Amino acid sequence: MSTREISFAEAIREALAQAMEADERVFIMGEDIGVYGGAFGVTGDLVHRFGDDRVRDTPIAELGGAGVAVGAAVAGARPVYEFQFSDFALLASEQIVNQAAKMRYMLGGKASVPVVFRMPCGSGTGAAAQHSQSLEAMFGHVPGLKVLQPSTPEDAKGMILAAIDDPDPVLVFEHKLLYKIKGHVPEEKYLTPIGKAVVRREGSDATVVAAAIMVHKALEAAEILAKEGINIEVIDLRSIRPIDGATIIESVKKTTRLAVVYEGVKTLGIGAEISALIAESEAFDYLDAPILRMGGVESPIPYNPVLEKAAVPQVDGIVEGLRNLVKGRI
Amino acid sequence: MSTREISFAEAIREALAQAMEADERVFIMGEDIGVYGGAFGVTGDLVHRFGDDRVRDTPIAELGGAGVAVGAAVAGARPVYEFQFSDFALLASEQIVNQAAKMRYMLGGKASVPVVFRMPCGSGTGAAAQHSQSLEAMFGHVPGLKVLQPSTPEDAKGMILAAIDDPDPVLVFEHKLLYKIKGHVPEEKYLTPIGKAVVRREGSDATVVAAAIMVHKALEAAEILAKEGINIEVIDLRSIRPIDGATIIESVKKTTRLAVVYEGVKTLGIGAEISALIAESEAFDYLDAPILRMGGVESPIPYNPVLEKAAVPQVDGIVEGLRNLVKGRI
Amino acid sequence: MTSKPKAAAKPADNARPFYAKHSKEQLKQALRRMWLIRRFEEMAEESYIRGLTHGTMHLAVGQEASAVGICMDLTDKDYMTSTHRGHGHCIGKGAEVKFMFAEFFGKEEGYCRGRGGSMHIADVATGNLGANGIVGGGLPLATGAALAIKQRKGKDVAVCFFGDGANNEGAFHESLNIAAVWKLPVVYVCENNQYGMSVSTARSTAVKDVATRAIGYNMPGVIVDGNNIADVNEAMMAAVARAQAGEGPSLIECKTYRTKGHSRSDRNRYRSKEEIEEWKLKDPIPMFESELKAHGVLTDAEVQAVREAVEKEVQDGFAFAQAGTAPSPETVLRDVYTVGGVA
Amino acid sequence: MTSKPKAAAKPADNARPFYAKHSKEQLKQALRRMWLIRRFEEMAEESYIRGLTHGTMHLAVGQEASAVGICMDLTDKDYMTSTHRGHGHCIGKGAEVKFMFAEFFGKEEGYCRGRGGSMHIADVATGNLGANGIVGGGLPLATGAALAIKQRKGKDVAVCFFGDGANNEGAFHESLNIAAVWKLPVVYVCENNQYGMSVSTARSTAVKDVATRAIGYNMPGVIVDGNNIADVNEAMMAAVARAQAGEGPSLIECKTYRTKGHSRSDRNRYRSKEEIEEWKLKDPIPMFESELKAHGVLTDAEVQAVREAVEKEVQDGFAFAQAGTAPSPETVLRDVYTVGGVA
Ligand SMILES: Cc1ncc(C[n+]2csc(CCOP(=O)(O)OP(=O)(O)O)c2C)c(N)n1
Ligand SMILES: Cc1ncc(C[n+]2csc(CCOP(=O)(O)OP(=O)(O)O)c2C)c(N)n1
Ligand SMILES: [Mg+2]
Ligand SMILES: [Mg+2]
Repeated sequence: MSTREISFAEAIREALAQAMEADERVFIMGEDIGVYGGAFGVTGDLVHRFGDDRVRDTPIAELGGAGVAVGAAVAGARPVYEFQFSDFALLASEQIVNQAAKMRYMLGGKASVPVVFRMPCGSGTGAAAQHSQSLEAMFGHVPGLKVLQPSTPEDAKGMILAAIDDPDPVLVFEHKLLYKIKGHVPEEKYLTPIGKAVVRREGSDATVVAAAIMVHKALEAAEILAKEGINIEVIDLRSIRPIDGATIIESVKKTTRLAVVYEGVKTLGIGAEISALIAESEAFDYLDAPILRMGGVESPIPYNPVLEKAAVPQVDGIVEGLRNLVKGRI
Repeated sequence: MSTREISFAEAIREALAQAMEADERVFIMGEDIGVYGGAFGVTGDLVHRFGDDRVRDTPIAELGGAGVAVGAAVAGARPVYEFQFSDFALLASEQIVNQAAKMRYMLGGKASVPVVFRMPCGSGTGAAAQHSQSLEAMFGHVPGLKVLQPSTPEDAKGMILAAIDDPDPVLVFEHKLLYKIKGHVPEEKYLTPIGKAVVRREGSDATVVAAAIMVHKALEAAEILAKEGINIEVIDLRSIRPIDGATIIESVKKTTRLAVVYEGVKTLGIGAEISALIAESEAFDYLDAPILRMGGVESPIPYNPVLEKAAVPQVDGIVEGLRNLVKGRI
Repeated sequence: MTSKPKAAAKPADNARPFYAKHSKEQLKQALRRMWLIRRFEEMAEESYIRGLTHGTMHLAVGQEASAVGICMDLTDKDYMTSTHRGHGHCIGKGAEVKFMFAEFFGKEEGYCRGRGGSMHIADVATGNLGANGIVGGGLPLATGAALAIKQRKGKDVAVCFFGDGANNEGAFHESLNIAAVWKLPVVYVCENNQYGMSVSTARSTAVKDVATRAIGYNMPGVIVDGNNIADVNEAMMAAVARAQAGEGPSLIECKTYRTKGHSRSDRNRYRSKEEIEEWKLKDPIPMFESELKAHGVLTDAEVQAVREAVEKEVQDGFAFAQAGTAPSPETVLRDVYTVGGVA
Repeated sequence: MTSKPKAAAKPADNARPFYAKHSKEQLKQALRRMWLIRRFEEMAEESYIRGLTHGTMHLAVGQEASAVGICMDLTDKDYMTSTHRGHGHCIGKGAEVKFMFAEFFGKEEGYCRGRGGSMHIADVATGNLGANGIVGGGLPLATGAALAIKQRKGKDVAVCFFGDGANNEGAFHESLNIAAVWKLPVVYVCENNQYGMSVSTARSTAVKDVATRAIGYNMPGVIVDGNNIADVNEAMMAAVARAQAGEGPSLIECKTYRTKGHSRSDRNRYRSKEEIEEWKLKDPIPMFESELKAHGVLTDAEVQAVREAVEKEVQDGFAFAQAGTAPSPETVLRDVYTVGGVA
């Protein structure tokens, strides 16, 4: 497939456009996704290309908006609902968790809910506590949902297309700071498999599992450590639910050390699950050190930029954590 | 203190009454807590004792109801809001997570939010997927909240009183099947410390951390295993946030084996956090076996009673899991 | 604060649309469904008391006219969302009682293969997207089904049942506003039975009539006698016509009453015996029967035949369900996700 | 679809309550606050452009009359909840700009010690429970503050600002209904600036006037010219009197306009330059100044003095904030929980 460099946001827009071109049932809805082009510019000019029936500006009403998407999905449409910030999904968690996630099961398999929720998330923009959360672990706890976190433009496109193609409700957490990063993206339609982690960097001394923006920070940290002769294997988690235990177990058996780096709050976050997965698996016997979790601190995200940085893992801290992990200092 | 045997529900009612007697600012609100006496009979006759200003029947509007409680708390009252089922708290998670949990922090410490949310939870009543969830892990992930789970009438009373006394938002998850269990409860007011686990049974072969109703199942399992010569230490977690790592670490260092038993969905549930806590702690080096998590299965709660039982840990399964853990078969 | 039941059925009037527009067969079918709801619920309650079903159960005895009056002209392609008190809606929309009983008994033959029970009973094949355990939960769903219809330029409609209690949920407001702004083909039907569990509308709702709130969404809001099937149905015909003409949603408020408790645990502390007895006099089924006879639509014998057929259907359904297959615990993880495409 | 701005100020009328009930000092204070808001926001925008603050910022330029007209008679014991566009409310309620600037600069001296920023600015000491990042988030909170007042049998009131966009949130519906049923002392103030971000009320809201929705909550709903401080304030005096008399909540809709973009990233694609220019002619501050002069309340020189005092306050505040203390990263966990009792 031929590729070109486009941004993460452009990759998502391309996925939405290709899905709408290919399937009449697909439409997108959300607040200010029309002429405004989306709060982060993701939908851009789509309203001009597809009209305002298929690119629907929604009243500010997340419970209703998301629930309407769920209802439309059950009734045969293929809606993609954009939360302007994933923090607002807390207003709609009833429809996501009680309805969308459970409907197929409660109905004995006689309905499916092919809805996609786009969830811009994460800190780093100075938007403070109510606009910066990383809620993937909360929703990842819910059977019936699928929860994805792309880290590259290529995966962003492929995951949006896979999510739209999927018969079940899928939440795609898009870290806001990634929207502008560029990368090679195939022109055609393609699906990134749901539930598969991928090794982004091979290494032998320790495994780091990271998600979304933390993949980039972990790779940076790995480069720094490489100069010290420490070889880090970096796994991009990509999917929180289902989670790809096999790839992580395989890696840990090789490296014998594990760290998890994630932006969400540490306690009960994705690091807890990955740690527990390993601690109950065959890889447990291979572990040469405690499992290191580096997650967000136990506070809301503060406004002040220095504090904001201090609230989530940064490259320096990751380097130090991994160095200690490998050198047996934790 | 003199005690008598009363039920878990009566213990909560007594706590609410004593708090209202002691402090004019305390009042309770929720759906059908007045003449109806609460869906589970917890509030009982309180409306007749305290009047309908202090025992407020609320319209069916959980976002508004819970948010009104939060606003009242910031403005100097001491509200206790009863969700009829904690599943409905998903309608109010915006007010709980975005507002109550973060307000003090966002305001630089210049306000406090002394609100209590009562959260009847759990399966076993045939009420199916939308009335049987165990959402403590979801809310336990949120800094700014405190999240408790009593397992005995004594703790139920003490935790409700402690929650009302606490200056911050506290969620008390009350397992519905516990409402009718009886136990010795002191007559006076007392506070069960928030954030302290307790050893319910001493043992040397393995540690089981359990919460709420699972404490009883774990104790039952321990009795069965005792007859086989296996000695299980049972810890009642009591508090999800803050979590009492020290008590668990201490125990694991002694027993060298750990299992966690909980009703919530296994993945990203409280077992994940406890496992990770141990796997990153000094206790890691003491572990003689992988850490065993026994949580709810990865599905919504089904209606059929046989399926419903199959969806959450039962005594038989716990016995088997612990036996294998101790005998080195996992 | 409750509106008083009227004493007697309306005088015969063959010219009114309900009688003019429906065939004898259709009217008989409507009566049959009302009886089917009643007898189904009575049997369900009995089996509950006998310990054959678990969980809880919300009976709509006394509310059969709204369920049937709303649904009787709909097709299987019209969508419906229902409530926790949904047996009537389900039968009204065309479900078979044997599969409903089977669901109550938690059997594989049940509409939800025993996974849903009373509170989630659904029959997607007849357009019933399901009862809902969440008060107000169906409001956005029905609105969304109407959006799906509109997106594919269909002529079907969606109907959304909800209670007076549900009208205070934010989901009500958000859904009606969205439907009005987008002119969606949806009919919102409030079954105002005067109470949300134990709380009367006077204590929960700032306005006397839920229909008043339609003003806030710039849509028609009509009040009908919910125990009179003709009144209910005529309001529905107008709302469906409006929806199909692309003019958007409507709100119909059916004033009615549940003569049974809210659910099994209800001790009726919040209302008087007199109130209940007064409403029992206004039972929609005998009222409809006398109208049918007064209009010369059905004879005494025909009415009797309907009742007997219903009785047989209910007994057979009950037996069918009892003989059904219990799910195996190994299947607990089935249908959490879709395997091999949308069903 | 937007209501057209009116050309000129109302003719002098000393008898109208706004002028009859307020002293010269009070009226001067009101003007001062309006200028303070305007100049504070202009400086804030500038400092944002100069890279001194980060995050985002929502300016209320053009909306100063509603903020001040609503708050000018309130005391520090009356509660207020505000919105993402909250600088005006904050100043209207009595905050000092130096602590607001300090907050923008993320300093320890800031109202929120640098933790909140523009979107969470609060001043609990003056009853301001905070701006809110969640559209509609303040609606239940203000309602709850009113409940706290009622529980302690106080005579204070709570006021809740929200936007036209917020009026479609479920929180609006649930809050207004609860307040009406419980007769809570709260005043809901909708600043209808015609847009929720890029979406006009015509495209988001089923009714032309938000005030229409008051009918659904059985409370008074009045529409005022939001750019005319006297109109705003008189409606507020009536609403406060009603609240204090125990008669319950009111809804006031202030028709107004924001002449700046929604936030920094706004390219104004959804409205015309002409519309913006037209509304600039109806700037509430010069309009109020001419009224004050026409009524003989203030002389030209006095008006000029107000402006100069404001200018100094703003410049001093800015300098104070720049010289403030940056929080240390070690304090990131401070104030997640209360240590040693409620502040
Ligand atoms: C969101 C939510 N809140 C509360 C409940 C508990 N509950 C179930 S039915 C009911 C009363 C509903 O009243 P109404 O809408 O009038 O319907 P009715 O029961 O009268 O048919 C309540 C409070 C629930 N199931 N869901
Ligand atoms: C729940 C929620 N949804 C969406 C947003 C994003 N957002 C912030 S302000 C705004 C527009 C609000 O419009 P309105 O209530 O009219 O206030 P205005 O900005 O016009 O003052 C939107 C959509 C948000 N902050 N919170
Ligand atoms: Mg009702
Ligand atoms: Mg606006």
